[in-house]
Amino acid sequence: MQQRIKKPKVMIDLIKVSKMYPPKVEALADISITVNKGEILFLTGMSGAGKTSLLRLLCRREKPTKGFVEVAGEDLSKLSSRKIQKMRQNIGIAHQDFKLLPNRTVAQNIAISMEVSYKTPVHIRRRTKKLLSQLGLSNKINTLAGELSRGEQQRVTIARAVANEPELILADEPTGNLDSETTGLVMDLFNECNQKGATIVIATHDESIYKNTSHRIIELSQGYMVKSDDAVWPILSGIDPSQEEHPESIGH
Amino acid sequence: MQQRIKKPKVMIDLIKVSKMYPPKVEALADISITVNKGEILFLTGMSGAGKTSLLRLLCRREKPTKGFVEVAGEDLSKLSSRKIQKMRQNIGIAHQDFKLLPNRTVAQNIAISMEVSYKTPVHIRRRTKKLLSQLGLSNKINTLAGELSRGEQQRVTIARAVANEPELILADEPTGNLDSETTGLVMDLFNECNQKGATIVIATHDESIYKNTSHRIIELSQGYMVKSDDAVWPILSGIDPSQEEHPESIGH
Amino acid sequence: MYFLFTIIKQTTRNFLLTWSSQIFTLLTVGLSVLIFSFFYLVYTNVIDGAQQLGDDLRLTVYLDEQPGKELQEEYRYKIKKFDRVDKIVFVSSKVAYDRFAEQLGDDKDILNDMPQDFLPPAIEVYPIKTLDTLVRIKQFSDYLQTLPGVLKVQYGREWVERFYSFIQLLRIIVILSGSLLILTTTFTVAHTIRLTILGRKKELELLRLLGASSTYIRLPFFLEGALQGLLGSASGIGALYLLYNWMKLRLAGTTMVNLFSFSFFEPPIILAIIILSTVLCASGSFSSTRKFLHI
Amino acid sequence: MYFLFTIIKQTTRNFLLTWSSQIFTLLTVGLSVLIFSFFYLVYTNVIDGAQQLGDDLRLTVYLDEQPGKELQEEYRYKIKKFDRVDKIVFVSSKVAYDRFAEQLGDDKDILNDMPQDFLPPAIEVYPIKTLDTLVRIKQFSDYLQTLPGVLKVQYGREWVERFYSFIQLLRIIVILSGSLLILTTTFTVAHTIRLTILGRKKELELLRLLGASSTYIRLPFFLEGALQGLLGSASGIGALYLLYNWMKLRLAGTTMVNLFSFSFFEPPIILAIIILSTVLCASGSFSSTRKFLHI
Ligand SMILES: Nc1ncnc2c1ncn2[C@@H]1O[C@H](COP(=O)(O)OP(=O)(O)OP(=O)(O)O)[C@@H](O)[C@H]1O
Ligand SMILES: Nc1ncnc2c1ncn2[C@@H]1O[C@H](COP(=O)(O)OP(=O)(O)OP(=O)(O)O)[C@@H](O)[C@H]1O
Ligand SMILES: [Mg+2]
Ligand SMILES: [Mg+2]
Repeated sequence: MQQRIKKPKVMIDLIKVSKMYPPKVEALADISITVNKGEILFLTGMSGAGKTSLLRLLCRREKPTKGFVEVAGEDLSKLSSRKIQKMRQNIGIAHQDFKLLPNRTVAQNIAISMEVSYKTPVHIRRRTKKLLSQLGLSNKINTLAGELSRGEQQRVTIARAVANEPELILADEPTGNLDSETTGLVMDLFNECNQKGATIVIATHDESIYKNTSHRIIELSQGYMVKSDDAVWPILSGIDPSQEEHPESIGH
Repeated sequence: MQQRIKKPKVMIDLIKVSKMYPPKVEALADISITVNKGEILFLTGMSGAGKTSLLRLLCRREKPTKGFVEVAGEDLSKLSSRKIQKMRQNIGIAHQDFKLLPNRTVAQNIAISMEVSYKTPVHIRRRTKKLLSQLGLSNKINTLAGELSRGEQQRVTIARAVANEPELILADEPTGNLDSETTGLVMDLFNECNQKGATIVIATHDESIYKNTSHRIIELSQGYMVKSDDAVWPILSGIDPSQEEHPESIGH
Repeated sequence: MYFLFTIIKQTTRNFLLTWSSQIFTLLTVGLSVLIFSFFYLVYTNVIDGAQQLGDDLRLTVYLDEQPGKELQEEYRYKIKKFDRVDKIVFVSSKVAYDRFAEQLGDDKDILNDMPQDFLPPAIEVYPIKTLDTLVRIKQFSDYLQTLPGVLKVQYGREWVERFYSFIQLLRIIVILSGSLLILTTTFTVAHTIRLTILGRKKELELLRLLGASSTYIRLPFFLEGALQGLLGSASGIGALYLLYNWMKLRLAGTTMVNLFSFSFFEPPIILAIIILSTVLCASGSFSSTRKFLHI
Repeated sequence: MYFLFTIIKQTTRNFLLTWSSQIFTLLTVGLSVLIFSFFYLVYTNVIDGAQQLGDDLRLTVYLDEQPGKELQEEYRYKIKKFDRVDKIVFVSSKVAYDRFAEQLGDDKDILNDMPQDFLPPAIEVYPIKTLDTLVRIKQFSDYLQTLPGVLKVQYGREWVERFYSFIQLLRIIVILSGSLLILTTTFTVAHTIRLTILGRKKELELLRLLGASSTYIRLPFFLEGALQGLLGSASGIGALYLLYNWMKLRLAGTTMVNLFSFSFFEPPIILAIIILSTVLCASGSFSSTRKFLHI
């Protein structure tokens, strides 16, 4: 685990991270996770387990109470405001509460994530069209986001998250409002991004999307990691997410 | 199906209802559904199929473009504004986008649905506590709704919907952000309400919650009803939702 | 029925939840009332003050001979018939002579040779200084000219015209400022209330969907608006009163206080301003919620 | 780099999306500038006007004997040394006699027996009517008294005092209104901008999470604020200009126009007002976004 080897390989490194929200809500306790570049990681756990809180730490929406959060080899607590901006342009986030702008069209909502890094209008248009057709929303391109059904909004959120071709994608409950068919479209899109090199962390409670995959699954419970196969994952083996791993189904 | 018999038995009666949104989005087309008092009805269908639109018609958030919507024997398009208020106090809605007030506490958010019908503070407090403990949120009673996790917010929405002991409960994707264990709590609550006489319509894509029930399932696709067992349901048999019905799983 | 209880609880909660907005609205109302009533005060006092400038304003009516007691009464009667006057002074030749002598000062010896009645007797008419009178001063002069035994009527014509114009100008300015201010005030307060309510759009929509009655939704806003109007206007007037006293204190040593009589509003006017603001704010707040009632 | 393009697009989109709020803000800025500049105009013109009321104001210096050419020059020099004056007129005994005769009108025959120089010669000093001079008028009178050969210095003391006080009063009122207005205007505009930005909180937070740079987020607001300040103040001044012309037109027939010289702002002042508003709005808008930068 020398710096030289680690730097290009590890995307996310959480070291003994804890997060307390103001009065005394312990959202995360003593979490250590390493995610390699090109990996897909599923984060599961009951409602309130701390999945969203963990993702928030990764994009520095919150700072950890204890421990270190490193993304792409940089300690987030030490980054300047300018560097954080640059970093966020390289992270695509599908928020659990969508954060769409209801009075902008679908196209504008997706474009916004590319505009912040000053992409050309032509590129933006092409990419938007492609994503929408992949997610089955081609006919909604000029509809206001506020007039979409919830499931359509969720897909727009996902499209916005991946639009800028980020190196890291954080998807928070990306299929909560989607039927199984549409869920398939979304997972295909994620897999495509992953093939192109993106690291993906998906927080979800939807068993169907991780049941039959070979990807790693980490389960949180009340802020603690209860199931992880961290040790099994060969940190130095690089971009090869073909580990065999059978998730246990979560309690019924 | 004479008026005299129908009135006490039928809760919802949709007669050839269509709904077009402004430019020319056909959300619902020619839907006819009858739901008896005390029934639980599952509404399924792909994202954008028109589930939410149908629920919106039932609480008169929208008016149908064509057809009639009758709830508890009253044609909604003919009700006075005062009567609609009364009617809405008797309908509990768990909105798909929650509609919580983020800067009020959980208790206040739940209380609001009882306050509009001027319930006593003592009653409100007791009911709020009971619901929260049933949904596993007792420790969040005085937390601001905006500081909850999405799944917790969803449960608060459900608590608010059933708090006023409504005769009709409309739950729109009530378990989209919940793990299977918490989903169990929610379904138990719905069943309890149903036992006390409430009619419940649940729009969902979560197979697990209707897979093993005996309740009726209606599937929508692009605004049309594609699967319904309306005819099978004995309209005159009253409050006895013990029909045997095996839902087909929706396309994968 | 927990109707009243719930409404009051709702109002209090709104106030507490949005206190920063509330304070801004309060400040807006307060400042607006302050500015407006300040102007109103200026209107009443400056025009008074300007009119005191014209105290010298008089018409001198030169007569051909000294009028007797009876004739004086007749003149008085005729003058008063034309217009209300402040004061009528009969100046005999003797008095005119004395005044002239005094004006000459040390040189008055030169008058020794003159007959004491070489100056004509006169009536000095001091008209009441309302704007109307000022407009009619020329007509007044013409009228006086027609009285029997009048040699000549003299007044500082140019000065009177200029003075009259100035007061007229002041009046136009004050009225114009007043209307502009009312416009701005109403607009600002309406806009502020509108924005504040817009910020609570979500809550209003939710209440509507929960089946809250119009009363339940709107009464708290009405009460809130009324309270804001009441507190805002009261503090505005309070601030004006402090300002007024501070100014009076500062001017205490100068001659101004002696020359002009400043006065604050009478209680009925204060009451009227406060009630008007309260009603305006309450109804503004009330009607702003209208558009949320159709969901 | 599509930097500029994106920023301009963003600004235009904001303007289009929130046009109703924008128009309200524009109106607020416009009305505020209108009110403020109206006041400023009143300040410059009314005080001018009031001073023209005092045109009669002069000090009459009675001399013991008719001064020769040289002595006149010396008087002139000494008077000017004390203070700037508008005009100095030497009135010989002869002229004084003629004036008196004219004043007596038909009765002037009675003067026939008098020597033509029975009235003393005098100097009439018309001081420049700045406020400073008015304060110093008593000192001026005292000074004139000390000049050689002066019998007596006369002026309408009570009137001058009253007049001075009135102008002083006007000045205090105008300054006070001005400060109140500036306060209210700044507050209103700041408040409006704050509320407008608060209404777009969600968008700003999102941009922050998407990694938008501070420039990307704030520049559109800055431009928007500047545009609002520019358009608002320009339309405010435009409205004032219309008002000014309308008033002038309305007063065209009356004597007022001849007596007082109304004037609109000079171009530099207009420019200053517009630039100041633009800078204020731009920086207000800019700094309102600050709190959204730390997410
Ligand atoms: N206010 C609106 N204006 C215009 N179109 C709308 C509006 N609301 C919904 N639609 C459209 O109507 C169709 C049905 O929407 P609806 O919300 O009923 O779907 P849904 O079945 O609830 O989907 P989901 O599972 O994604 O919530 C969709 O195509 C949607 O884009
Ligand atoms: N801003 C906040 N302030 C205070 N407490 C918070 C805040 N955000 C989250 N929490 C609390 O922290 C805990 C973890 O929340 P988090 O959102 O991470 O859960 P989650 O795993 O995403 O749950 P869900 O599946 O319901 O989204 C919860 O108990 C929640 O109430
Ligand atoms: Mg979450
Ligand atoms: Mg829906």
